[in-house]
Amino acid sequence: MSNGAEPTLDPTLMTDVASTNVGIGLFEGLMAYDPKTNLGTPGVAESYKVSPDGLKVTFILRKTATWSDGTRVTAKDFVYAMKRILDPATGAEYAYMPAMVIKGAQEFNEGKGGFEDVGIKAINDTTVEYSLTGAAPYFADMTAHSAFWPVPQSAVEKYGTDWTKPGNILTNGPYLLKEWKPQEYVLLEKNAKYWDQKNVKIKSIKIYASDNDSTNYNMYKNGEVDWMHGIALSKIDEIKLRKDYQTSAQVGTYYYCFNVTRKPVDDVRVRKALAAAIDKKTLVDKVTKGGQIPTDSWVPPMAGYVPQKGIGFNPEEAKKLLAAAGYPGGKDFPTLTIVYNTNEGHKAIAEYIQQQWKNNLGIDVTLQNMEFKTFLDLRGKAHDFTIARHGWIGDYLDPNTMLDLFMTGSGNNDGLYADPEYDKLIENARLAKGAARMKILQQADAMYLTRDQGMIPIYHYANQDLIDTTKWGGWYATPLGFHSFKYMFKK
Amino acid sequence: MAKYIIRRLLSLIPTMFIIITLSFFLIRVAPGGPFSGEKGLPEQVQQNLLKKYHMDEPLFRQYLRYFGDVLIGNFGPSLRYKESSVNELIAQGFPNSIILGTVALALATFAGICVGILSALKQNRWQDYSAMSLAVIGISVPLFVIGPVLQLVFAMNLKWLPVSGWIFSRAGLKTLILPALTLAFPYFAYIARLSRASILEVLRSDYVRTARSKGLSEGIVIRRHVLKGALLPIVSYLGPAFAGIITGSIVVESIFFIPGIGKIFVQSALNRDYPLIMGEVIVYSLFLVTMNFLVDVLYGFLDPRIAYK
Amino acid sequence: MSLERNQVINEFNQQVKPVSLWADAWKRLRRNKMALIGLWIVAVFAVLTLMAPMLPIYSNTEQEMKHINLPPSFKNAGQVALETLQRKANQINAMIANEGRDDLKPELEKVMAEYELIKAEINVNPVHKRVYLMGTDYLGRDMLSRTIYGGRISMLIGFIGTITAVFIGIIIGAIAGYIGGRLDDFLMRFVDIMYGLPYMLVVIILMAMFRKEGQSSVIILFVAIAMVSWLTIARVVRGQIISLKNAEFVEAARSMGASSARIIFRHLLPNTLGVIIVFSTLSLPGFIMSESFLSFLGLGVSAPDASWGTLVSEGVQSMELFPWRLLVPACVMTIFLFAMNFLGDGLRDALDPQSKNRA
Amino acid sequence: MAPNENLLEVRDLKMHFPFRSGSLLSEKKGFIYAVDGVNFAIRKGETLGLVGESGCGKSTTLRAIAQLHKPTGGEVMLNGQDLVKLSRDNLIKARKSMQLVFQDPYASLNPRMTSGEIISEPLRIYKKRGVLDISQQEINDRVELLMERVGLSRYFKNRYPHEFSGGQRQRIGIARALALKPDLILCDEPVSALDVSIQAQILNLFKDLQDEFQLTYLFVAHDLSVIEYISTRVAVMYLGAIMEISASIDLYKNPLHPYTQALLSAAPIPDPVIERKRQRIILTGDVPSPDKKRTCCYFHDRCSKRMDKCSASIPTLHEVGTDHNVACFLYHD
Amino acid sequence: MTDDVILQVKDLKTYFKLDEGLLKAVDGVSFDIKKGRTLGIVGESGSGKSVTNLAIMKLIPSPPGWIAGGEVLLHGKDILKMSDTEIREIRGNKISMIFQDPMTCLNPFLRISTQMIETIVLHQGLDKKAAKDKAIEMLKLAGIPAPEKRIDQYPHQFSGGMRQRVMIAMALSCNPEILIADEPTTALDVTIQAQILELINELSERLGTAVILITHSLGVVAGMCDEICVMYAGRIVEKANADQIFGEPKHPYTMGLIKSVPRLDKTTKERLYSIPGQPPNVINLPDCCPFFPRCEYAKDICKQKYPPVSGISTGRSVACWLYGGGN
Ligand SMILES: Nc1ncnc2c1ncn2[C@@H]1O[C@H](COP(=O)(O)OP(=O)(O)OP(=O)(O)O)[C@@H](O)[C@H]1O
Ligand SMILES: Nc1ncnc2c1ncn2[C@@H]1O[C@H](COP(=O)(O)OP(=O)(O)OP(=O)(O)O)[C@@H](O)[C@H]1O
Ligand SMILES: [Mg+2]
Ligand SMILES: [Mg+2]
Repeated sequence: MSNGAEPTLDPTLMTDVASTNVGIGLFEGLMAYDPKTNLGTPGVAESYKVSPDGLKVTFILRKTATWSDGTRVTAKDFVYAMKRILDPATGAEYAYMPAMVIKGAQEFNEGKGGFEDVGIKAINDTTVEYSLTGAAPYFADMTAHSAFWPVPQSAVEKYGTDWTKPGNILTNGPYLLKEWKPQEYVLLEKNAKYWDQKNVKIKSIKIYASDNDSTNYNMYKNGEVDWMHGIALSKIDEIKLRKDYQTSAQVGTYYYCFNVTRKPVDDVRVRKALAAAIDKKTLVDKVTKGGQIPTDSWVPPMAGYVPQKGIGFNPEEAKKLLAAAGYPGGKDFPTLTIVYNTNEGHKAIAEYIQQQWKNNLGIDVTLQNMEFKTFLDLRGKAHDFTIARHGWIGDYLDPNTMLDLFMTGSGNNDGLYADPEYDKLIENARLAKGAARMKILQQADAMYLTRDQGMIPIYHYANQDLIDTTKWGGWYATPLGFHSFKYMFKK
Repeated sequence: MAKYIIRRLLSLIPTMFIIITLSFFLIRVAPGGPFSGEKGLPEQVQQNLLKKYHMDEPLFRQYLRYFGDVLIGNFGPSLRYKESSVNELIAQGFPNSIILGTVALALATFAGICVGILSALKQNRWQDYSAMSLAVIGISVPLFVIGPVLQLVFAMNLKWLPVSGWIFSRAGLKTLILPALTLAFPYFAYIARLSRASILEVLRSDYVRTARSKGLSEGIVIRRHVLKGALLPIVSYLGPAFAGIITGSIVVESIFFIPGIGKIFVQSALNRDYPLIMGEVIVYSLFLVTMNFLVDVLYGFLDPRIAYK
Repeated sequence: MSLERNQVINEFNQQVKPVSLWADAWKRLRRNKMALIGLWIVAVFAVLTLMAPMLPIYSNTEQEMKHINLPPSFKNAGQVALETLQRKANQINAMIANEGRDDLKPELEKVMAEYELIKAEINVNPVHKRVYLMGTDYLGRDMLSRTIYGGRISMLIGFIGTITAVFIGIIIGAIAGYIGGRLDDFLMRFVDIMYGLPYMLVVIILMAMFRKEGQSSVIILFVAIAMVSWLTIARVVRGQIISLKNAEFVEAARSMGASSARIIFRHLLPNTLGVIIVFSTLSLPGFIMSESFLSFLGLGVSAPDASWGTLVSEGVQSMELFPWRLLVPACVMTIFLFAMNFLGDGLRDALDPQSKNRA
Repeated sequence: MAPNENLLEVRDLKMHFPFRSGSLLSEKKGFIYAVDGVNFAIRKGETLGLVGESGCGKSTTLRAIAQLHKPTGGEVMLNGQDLVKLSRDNLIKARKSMQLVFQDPYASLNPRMTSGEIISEPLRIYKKRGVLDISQQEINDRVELLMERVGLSRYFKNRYPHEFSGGQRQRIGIARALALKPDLILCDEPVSALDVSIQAQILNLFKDLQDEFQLTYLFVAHDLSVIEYISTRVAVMYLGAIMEISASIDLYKNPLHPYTQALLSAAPIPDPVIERKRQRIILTGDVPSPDKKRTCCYFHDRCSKRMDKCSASIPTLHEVGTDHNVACFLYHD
Repeated sequence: MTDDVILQVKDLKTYFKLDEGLLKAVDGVSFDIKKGRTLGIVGESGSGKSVTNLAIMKLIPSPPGWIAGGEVLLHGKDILKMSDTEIREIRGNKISMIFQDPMTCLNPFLRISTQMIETIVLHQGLDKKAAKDKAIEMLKLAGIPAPEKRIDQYPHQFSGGMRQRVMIAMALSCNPEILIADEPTTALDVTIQAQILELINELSERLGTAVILITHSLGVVAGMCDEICVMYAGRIVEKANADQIFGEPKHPYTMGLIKSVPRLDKTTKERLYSIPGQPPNVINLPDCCPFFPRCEYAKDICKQKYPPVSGISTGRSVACWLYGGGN
């Protein structure tokens, strides 16, 4: 398969999709990703129990789960992994995932508390118990994430940072690391010690670390790779018609972020006018073309949740709103700048939106692109923008992953949206359960989007892959974009 | 000459010192940090990261620490490729780039000079015009056009060569052909044009006529009498070109998917992977400075009239 | 012997040359056909790009969603769009028929719906009467017009890059080469340092320091290009000067009391003109393409305006599907570069008084 | 300045070129003693001819006098100033009164400058330095005048050097040297590349100019008849040192040094009848190489009249008659 | 006699196409050279002496020049029609050439040894070592001091005269049948000049080498040459043996030349005679006697037609209207 370049194979340090894609083959958490839904399915754990208040989750490990050297995977391995990721000295970026839900984890990670206070306990070799800060119904699913994967203490202590090198590494997933040439490829080979090894069909997998879409596509067409993760957008017109083109909605939203403290977008009417003046359907059909779903909502469709909507495409209404804000026909409207990080896709969208606003509102905006990190600094640190392109991809399948973003002072709240009421709603949702919880989240959603139009949602992302499913079974288009090799087989 | 060489070698030290120092501070002035991403990190996690890499210390302390490490040949850990040290990354990528770069440049130089000679000998005839047109195309058509086109023709359509890959794979040396050709093309063009101009100049000189009058064959006249005199501007160009070809191969590396240093070079800057950038800068500068130094020494060998004191 | 007779003797069959040097160079340039063609092309390019707003071409930024990715044609856009859709429909139809790709039926419907829509309004909507000689791009903009406008920045960059390279590079290279010794060491180490610094980050810093919202960053772009454009030429010129500085006419100038500056600028540099001109025409495409790299960092013209560099890099992505999006800007650029090269060669010959006796 | 006063005095001028041989590692260093202790003086208005074996250091002497190479030792007194010790600025000022005409007219003219530019170059240099107060118009006039004076049509002002014949090129060089009305002109074989008819023109020109402007020449040539024609005094050089110096007529009539005698006997005469009958002194023995420090008479290996002391010590220039000096033990008392 | 003739040049024409027009650098030159004899060519600079000899070696730079007509017969075989390989056999071996400008004719980038050895190895089939010994010997013959040291130096380390001697040594190293010496001694002092001329004479006597000697020094011509051609503007205006030329020059140009020379044996310090005016620009020369503007005896016909070559006595001819229109 072709994949981006994977910077690391250490589950503790993994942050990016490319690494995770490989990691899924090598490691297995308590839960593993379901091949179709990407929800949790039993992995190392046979089963789990949630306490009635939802604050304690206990996993029972299977006795057959072993590391690739034959030693058992025990509860201690999970505790060790947790300690390692939370330890401030490790500097793990994804420490925030457990820190968010596990009791005492935040404090330990901040260096304020000891590990003894962290809510994870190895009851015995086969039982591990987590104490949570709130009733997070998504917790069990979350343990499929790399941040919760076990880590082989023996190997880490023996080899230090070199433990992930082929030969040193111990894995507990369906595959072994045979070869790893960073920037080139990873070669995985079936792990004979894997507890479920009889169900693992594919003997070995070579994962190329090329991030050039065109080359990947050429390799794919040439039959040099069988599965291309992500596609060459520039060839979408051709790829779209292929029968091996796979697309699925993703838990994520592409949006235009307002800095709500800046004129003129501090005025909700202006924001609504701008939002109402974009024909997103045409955008997706004609410009991005990649199966994205045009949307007026922030939260992508999820089971049990009704996403709230902002204002839809309505040029007439948009004009009215703009006039009401004091800019009839776009007169005297200050020149805005859309900033985006350099990328063909972002550029095309920005150009399109610029034209839409010109046609539908009579206003002129300028575009400015910049290199990614500069852009991030500007958007996230300096907040020195009026409108910036933004995107967010959920970490787990729950609306919370989208909504807690806009809490006052939240690290990713780049538009500086601040509403105490909203914050309260999100806080409340933490403690609530089931449908009631979803209600509260919907309320917050409506406040932020329907009432305040804190941003312009444009479309929900789509996963795009090229794989011939008539040849390869066990592969499904999934919402998070994770695919377990374990289930795949050649027809 | 020996004295000159020693003096030049000594002058490497302050040069490298300035490059290291300036780069160290420059890259930290650049906006954006190594740990920013589309998803912002919580404050605490960032603090931990900074601490881990000693980036919470005062800048000057960091500088001293870094300098100390460099002196013992340790470029530190990469911030992005977490399990790899910069030394490892460079050791992995650099040889590949050197192989690719050397092959490409050798190809470019050889072909460039040959074509330059041909053009000069057939000045203003069709051979000349077509060779020079090829050269203009070579410089005006960017690599990212040439690469995919070659890929399309030789790999996709004719299936003679693999689309991508690197020499250590099964396809072996075959994988070197397309990327080396692509990379060589613009350099070839430069060298062809430069050598045409300077060979023309030399061909007019009296000593070439003398050589011919001695009954030497045209081959010897060109090889022995013309080339040496015509090589000077080409050699001046080759110094920086060689350094540039090693790190500037990002496009080719990406198109043909070669694990070289060019990709890391650009990527590390974009990722703000400070130690990796520094490592790259140091290795690249050392390489470049050495190349320029060799060029200067070579001047003395090529043109005996140039005397270094 | 009278003066008159002396004159007659002196001027027997001696051609008297025109008085002005430049007129002479111009005369020689004019005799060089290739250079003249080059000059004309460059002039036409310059005029076209400068007068772009006055030309009878479509807007370079206006998008027409119904005309996305149309191939070059003399026909009306509506017609071309219909044909394109028809072709696509046929292709899908064939796939459905041959490969049983029923999953493509919705796609086919979409195509047919659009086909009908355009067919219905083809005679009503004036946009369908347009003619896109060079095709359109991914947002239905006229490639011809984009290419013409794109030439503005690219040509400007080319000139600015060349001029700074030539000025700074030549001066530094010449001084280092002529004076030699410590100054040479110092200047060349400075060049080494400039080569060594992480260019991309320097540009990013520049960009961050001088960015103003809503303001174009073209000036920073020039600075960024100028900063490094001169390095290689400085080294090349230095090499040439080193080998020239022992020439006898330089000694003659020294014996006359000429200052170093005078020797460098009046005596040495004119004699390296050949290499300088070849080298600067060679670096021209480099500058034009580096603009597209720098625009990646956020410098240069901002969308929806484009430069040749950005047009080419956009076009290359989809060159198999929509080759004209690559070929149009690439060919235009190549023609320009060809013209510049021939002009450069011609200029060199024209400014080289000896060239006339050298074929 | 009284007519008999020395315009140029060269005292113990030395020019040693360092040279290296051997490979990079086993480098051997040495010197080529190109000029090794040359003494002479030139009086205002006279022409000193300098002849000698090729490679004996004539060009080098001229270059050292013009300070194109910094001499290794010695003094070059021009108008009472020691050029060797002058500061850069003063040296440039001093150069105004001393100009060079080069051996190879073509190589010494910048191929990218027109003859007009070349001739006006010194004027413009000194105008720019503020030494010369002259307008552009005057420069033009002066250039045209000079061209006419050296026998070039003023219409050739915009021609480039390669468009001139060898003789014309040499005239450009001479016009350039004259532009500043210098006191002294150093001529390095100015006529050896010219055919006789042009040589005659140039020699006449030199003479006319001397009469007109009271010029002083240091004139290097191989052709003894040319030297005889043009010089008032003649110096004979051999291997970096002067062997004999005397008034021209005296030297030709009464050559004292064995080398001078050999030289004169070898000079060809354009008459086949005489040529066939001539008895030449053909020098034998190796021409010594200038890369060794000498401890004896430079000529002693090849001299037919050598004596024992010739190989023991170096003879110095010695006055033997009125204005006639020889460095030979034969004439030491 | 004719079997002694080694080289015959017949009606040789060499033109250059320049921007300004056609330059007839050599326009119908004919002469023969016999074994062991020396032919002198004198003439105004630019009169085509060097070009004539370059044409004999087929070394005319092309473009802009080409050989427009005529024959160069070496032992009866036309060099101009030979293939490149055949010519290479001749160059440097049978005919070798000493070029005019020693400053630029040696390759500044190569050691003297390299430049000398390559010819010897090529034509004499010696190995490198022997060739080097031979080269050193030749340099010694040419009067270069300490040749075994000097041979590994570069040309710029030699004085002008020494470079010229290197050229001479190089040309003589293969014992050519014909030696073309283009101003071989201009940069040499008279003692060395005498030594070199002696060397050439000896060679000519010992091996029967025929010599074409181009020089400005009439003294050298007088001492060396059996026959002399005087060239003006691309043509031979007078051809005669040495005594005749110096004794009773016929062509006004020759007379002027002889008169212009300063002479050691006549110590008159009066003004030198010089032919008035400048040599003509040969480009697009009209059909007239190119010397007429400078000629004291110019007649009307001189301005209208080039004078035919008239033989005056055996081996002597002159092209001037003074001597009638034809034979
Ligand atoms: N730049 C230099 N480096 C080393 N040696 C030199 C240099 N210039 C001249 N020489 C040596 O100095 C000596 C004198 O050279 P110079 O040119 O003065 O001779 P010359 O008398 O002018 O001879 P000629 O009449 O042949 O021109 C020669 O042996 C020459 O090799
Ligand atoms: N390569 C060339 N290109 C153009 N013209 C040339 C070339 N070589 C020679 N000529 C011209 O041919 C004519 C004859 O030149 P040639 O060199 O034979 O003169 P020469 O008699 O040898 O003069 P000198 O005594 O000055 O050496 C001159 O007018 C010269 O300008
Ligand atoms: Mg000399
Ligand atoms: Mg000649």
